[in-house]
Amino acid sequence: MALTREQMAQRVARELQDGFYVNLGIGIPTLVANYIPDGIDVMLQSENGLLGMGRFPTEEEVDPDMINAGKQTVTARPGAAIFSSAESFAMIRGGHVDLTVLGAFEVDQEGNIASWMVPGKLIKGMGGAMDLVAGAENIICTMTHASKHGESKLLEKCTLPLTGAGCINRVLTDLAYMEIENGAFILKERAPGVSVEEIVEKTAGKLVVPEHVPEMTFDE
Amino acid sequence: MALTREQMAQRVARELQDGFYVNLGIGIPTLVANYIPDGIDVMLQSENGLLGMGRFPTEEEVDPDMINAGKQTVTARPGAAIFSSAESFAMIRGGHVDLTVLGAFEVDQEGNIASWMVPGKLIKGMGGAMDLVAGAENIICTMTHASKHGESKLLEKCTLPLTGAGCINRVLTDLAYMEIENGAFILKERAPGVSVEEIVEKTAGKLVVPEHVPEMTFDE
Amino acid sequence: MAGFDKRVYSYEEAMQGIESGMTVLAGGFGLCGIPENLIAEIKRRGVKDLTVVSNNCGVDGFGLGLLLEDRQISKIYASYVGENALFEQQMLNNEIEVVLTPQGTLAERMRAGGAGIPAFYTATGYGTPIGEGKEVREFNGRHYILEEGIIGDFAIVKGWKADRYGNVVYRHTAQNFNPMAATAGKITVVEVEEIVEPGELEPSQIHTPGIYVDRIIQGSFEKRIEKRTVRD
Amino acid sequence: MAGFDKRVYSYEEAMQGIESGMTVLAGGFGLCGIPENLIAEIKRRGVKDLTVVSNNCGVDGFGLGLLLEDRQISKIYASYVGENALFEQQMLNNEIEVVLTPQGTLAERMRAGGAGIPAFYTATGYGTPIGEGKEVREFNGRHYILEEGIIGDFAIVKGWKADRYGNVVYRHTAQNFNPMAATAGKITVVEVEEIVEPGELEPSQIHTPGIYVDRIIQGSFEKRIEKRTVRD
Repeated sequence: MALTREQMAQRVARELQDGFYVNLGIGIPTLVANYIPDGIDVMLQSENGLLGMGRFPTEEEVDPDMINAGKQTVTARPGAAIFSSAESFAMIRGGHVDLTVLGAFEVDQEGNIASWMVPGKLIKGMGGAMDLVAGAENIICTMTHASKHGESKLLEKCTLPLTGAGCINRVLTDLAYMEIENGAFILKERAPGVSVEEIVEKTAGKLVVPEHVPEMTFDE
Repeated sequence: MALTREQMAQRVARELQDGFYVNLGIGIPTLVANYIPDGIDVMLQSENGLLGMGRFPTEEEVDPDMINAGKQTVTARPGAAIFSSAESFAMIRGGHVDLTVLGAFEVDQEGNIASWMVPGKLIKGMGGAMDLVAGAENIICTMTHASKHGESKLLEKCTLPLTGAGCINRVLTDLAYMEIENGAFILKERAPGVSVEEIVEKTAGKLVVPEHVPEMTFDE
Repeated sequence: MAGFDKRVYSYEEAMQGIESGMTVLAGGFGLCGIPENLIAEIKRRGVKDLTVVSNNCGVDGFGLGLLLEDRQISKIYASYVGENALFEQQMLNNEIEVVLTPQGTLAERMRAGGAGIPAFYTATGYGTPIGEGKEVREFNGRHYILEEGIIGDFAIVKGWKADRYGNVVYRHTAQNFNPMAATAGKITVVEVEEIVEPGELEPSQIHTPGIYVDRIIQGSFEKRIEKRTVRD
Repeated sequence: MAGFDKRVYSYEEAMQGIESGMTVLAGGFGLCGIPENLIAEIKRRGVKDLTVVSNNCGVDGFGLGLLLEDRQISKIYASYVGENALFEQQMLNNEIEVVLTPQGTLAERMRAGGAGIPAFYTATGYGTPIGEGKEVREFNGRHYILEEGIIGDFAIVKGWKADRYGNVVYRHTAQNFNPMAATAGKITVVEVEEIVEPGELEPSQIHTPGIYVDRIIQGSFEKRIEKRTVRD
């Protein structure tokens, strides 16, 4: 069965390492914060200028001057740092963030990502996504494997305008966890009960299937 | 008679305006701080990262963490700001300093300045001088009109390696106050008792002499 | 105005000199840390054909959204817009020109403008529509595009505390784009919640040194919250 | 090292991994705010052929001057050098290569290196020997030269207070080049006067966020004064 959003977040969370500075995009990436493994401490970077994002505030703690990049009210954990947008993107652009997790419309076998613009639809902007994909060496893309109409989002070549070129090396979909290497998706894990055949069928780009593709396991 | 160093500082100080942010170089420029006219407040910028340099400290106030760009111990006046070298030169390069006063070996009629390097002599470096002359729109150069050997320092073309190109528009020497315009020095004032003839003789670059060249006056 | 006393006592005085056709840099991220009263004053003045540089464009009826009501903005540089219906409508009607700029590039372009850096290279946007028409250059085997510094005729900034010299500190994440905007205005106007005496702000803790600031005004602020999110 | 605890407890551990031939960025202006114990540890280790990036090169027997005694520095990027006899002698003998760099350009090159900006344009040095061989470009009728970002294998930094996460604040003008150096080291080591608990430093008042810092060590400092100047 395809992974739920929560399971996707859980799977991504396994990529976290103790001491990682992490930027989580909006949507499924945000949920990753709920599944940080025990014994591991990560520091969340919010690109509006907060390193060490804490929990959502209580009603009493709500402060309009304390928000995250999703414009939600948040808190800062002890030991947080707050700074300007220029400093925030100096961190991001300079490659100081250890892991970035963000959603996408399409990813292709060259590591290109399209996530911000669908021609003909209203374009609202890329926010910090282009900076994030250009700055991080370590990015995980999360998305459904195929569109509602069954069209693959893992392509030979992105059809939508790019967010970044050649910058993605890991993709987690609701069906599979893949790495991108030498112009191909390498199938690393499959969702519980999802067959390799289904993944092959729903992957339009070049997919390398190793002999053994382990099934992901989830506690709950 | 040629101006003393103190008189030169006094004359430069008359160019100060209330509310000016000013960077004073080492030597005669430093002395300008002693002659700030009554009723005028200026804020001194020191390029190591201090805006609002105060007086020298008392013995008790001396603090190794509080120095100026000349590496002297100083104090900060109330309302001072302290920042990094990058921020300091952002101010300077960005043209936010109202007036820069600095010394020079040579200035020429095109506004070029040479102040940091004499080939064959030991070269210690330009420090912040190149940034200062490139950043300020308003620079006063102070120096003696001629060398000890009587060679003019106001030239048609600088002979020494430049600190900045086409950036000087005002020069105060021990003999005269001049502006640089359209490829010539314009003689604006002469030191008390110094003849126009002497200035003409000691100026190698093109010098425009107006009909009337007022003599500077000093109280003391 | 004597010496370094940059206080003004009315918003009219604060925005004196703003004219139609000018470029205005605005601090703020979403509705957080926006110079809300300075924006309202621009609306009151009715100046038109403004170019605005701001990460976002407010919401219907608040923040920069106010300036849409009378079509005062003809062009905007922003990273994310369209949180309000009026904006979308004007964008679809080509009544407003939108120059989408990646958030980090926007911040750095303002910083560069203020710091006398006319242009810099960044990997952000290379290979995307944002890079089209821009110079591409390789450094150490990686591709970068050239982006230029931005300065504005006015910068409008929201601070927390300031002294009369214009030294400013920001509160929490209301800092965001404000410090960069402050450096890059030919005239920089900062509205704050409190004006303190010179010396009350620790010199090494000042976010925006007074040299960048032309006018300071104390105001009161609605501080609208865009997405109030609380935990159980 | 668990989580974000970046404390180390010996200078040997602090400079672990430094090798001959590496590039070291150092904070400090003159003798103010220099990482004096980290420099002493580099001397103790005897690594050679270092490229050093620092505004100055210390004095005889103190600061980076220590590294001259055993000829550990083969190249230095600085804006002003030669405050010590040994340096002059090595410079005249061509035992040390000096790349003189305008002070503001040096600061900005480190900031750019840390911020992922490979190069930027500046008017500083145009038309001078510093501009020779560098690309010249005109923006709005003015000439600028291209300067590249700098990064180092190590950055050695002197802070005032830090928490164990590596958030650092600097004291007075001992800030100078330290924050930029901190951003631009592949390994950034900060020595401070005091380590405080996370949360004791006000988040919006931190000069160097911990993300840039790999190791923190608490030390004691001589803080030599170069030009003690007092008023009567």
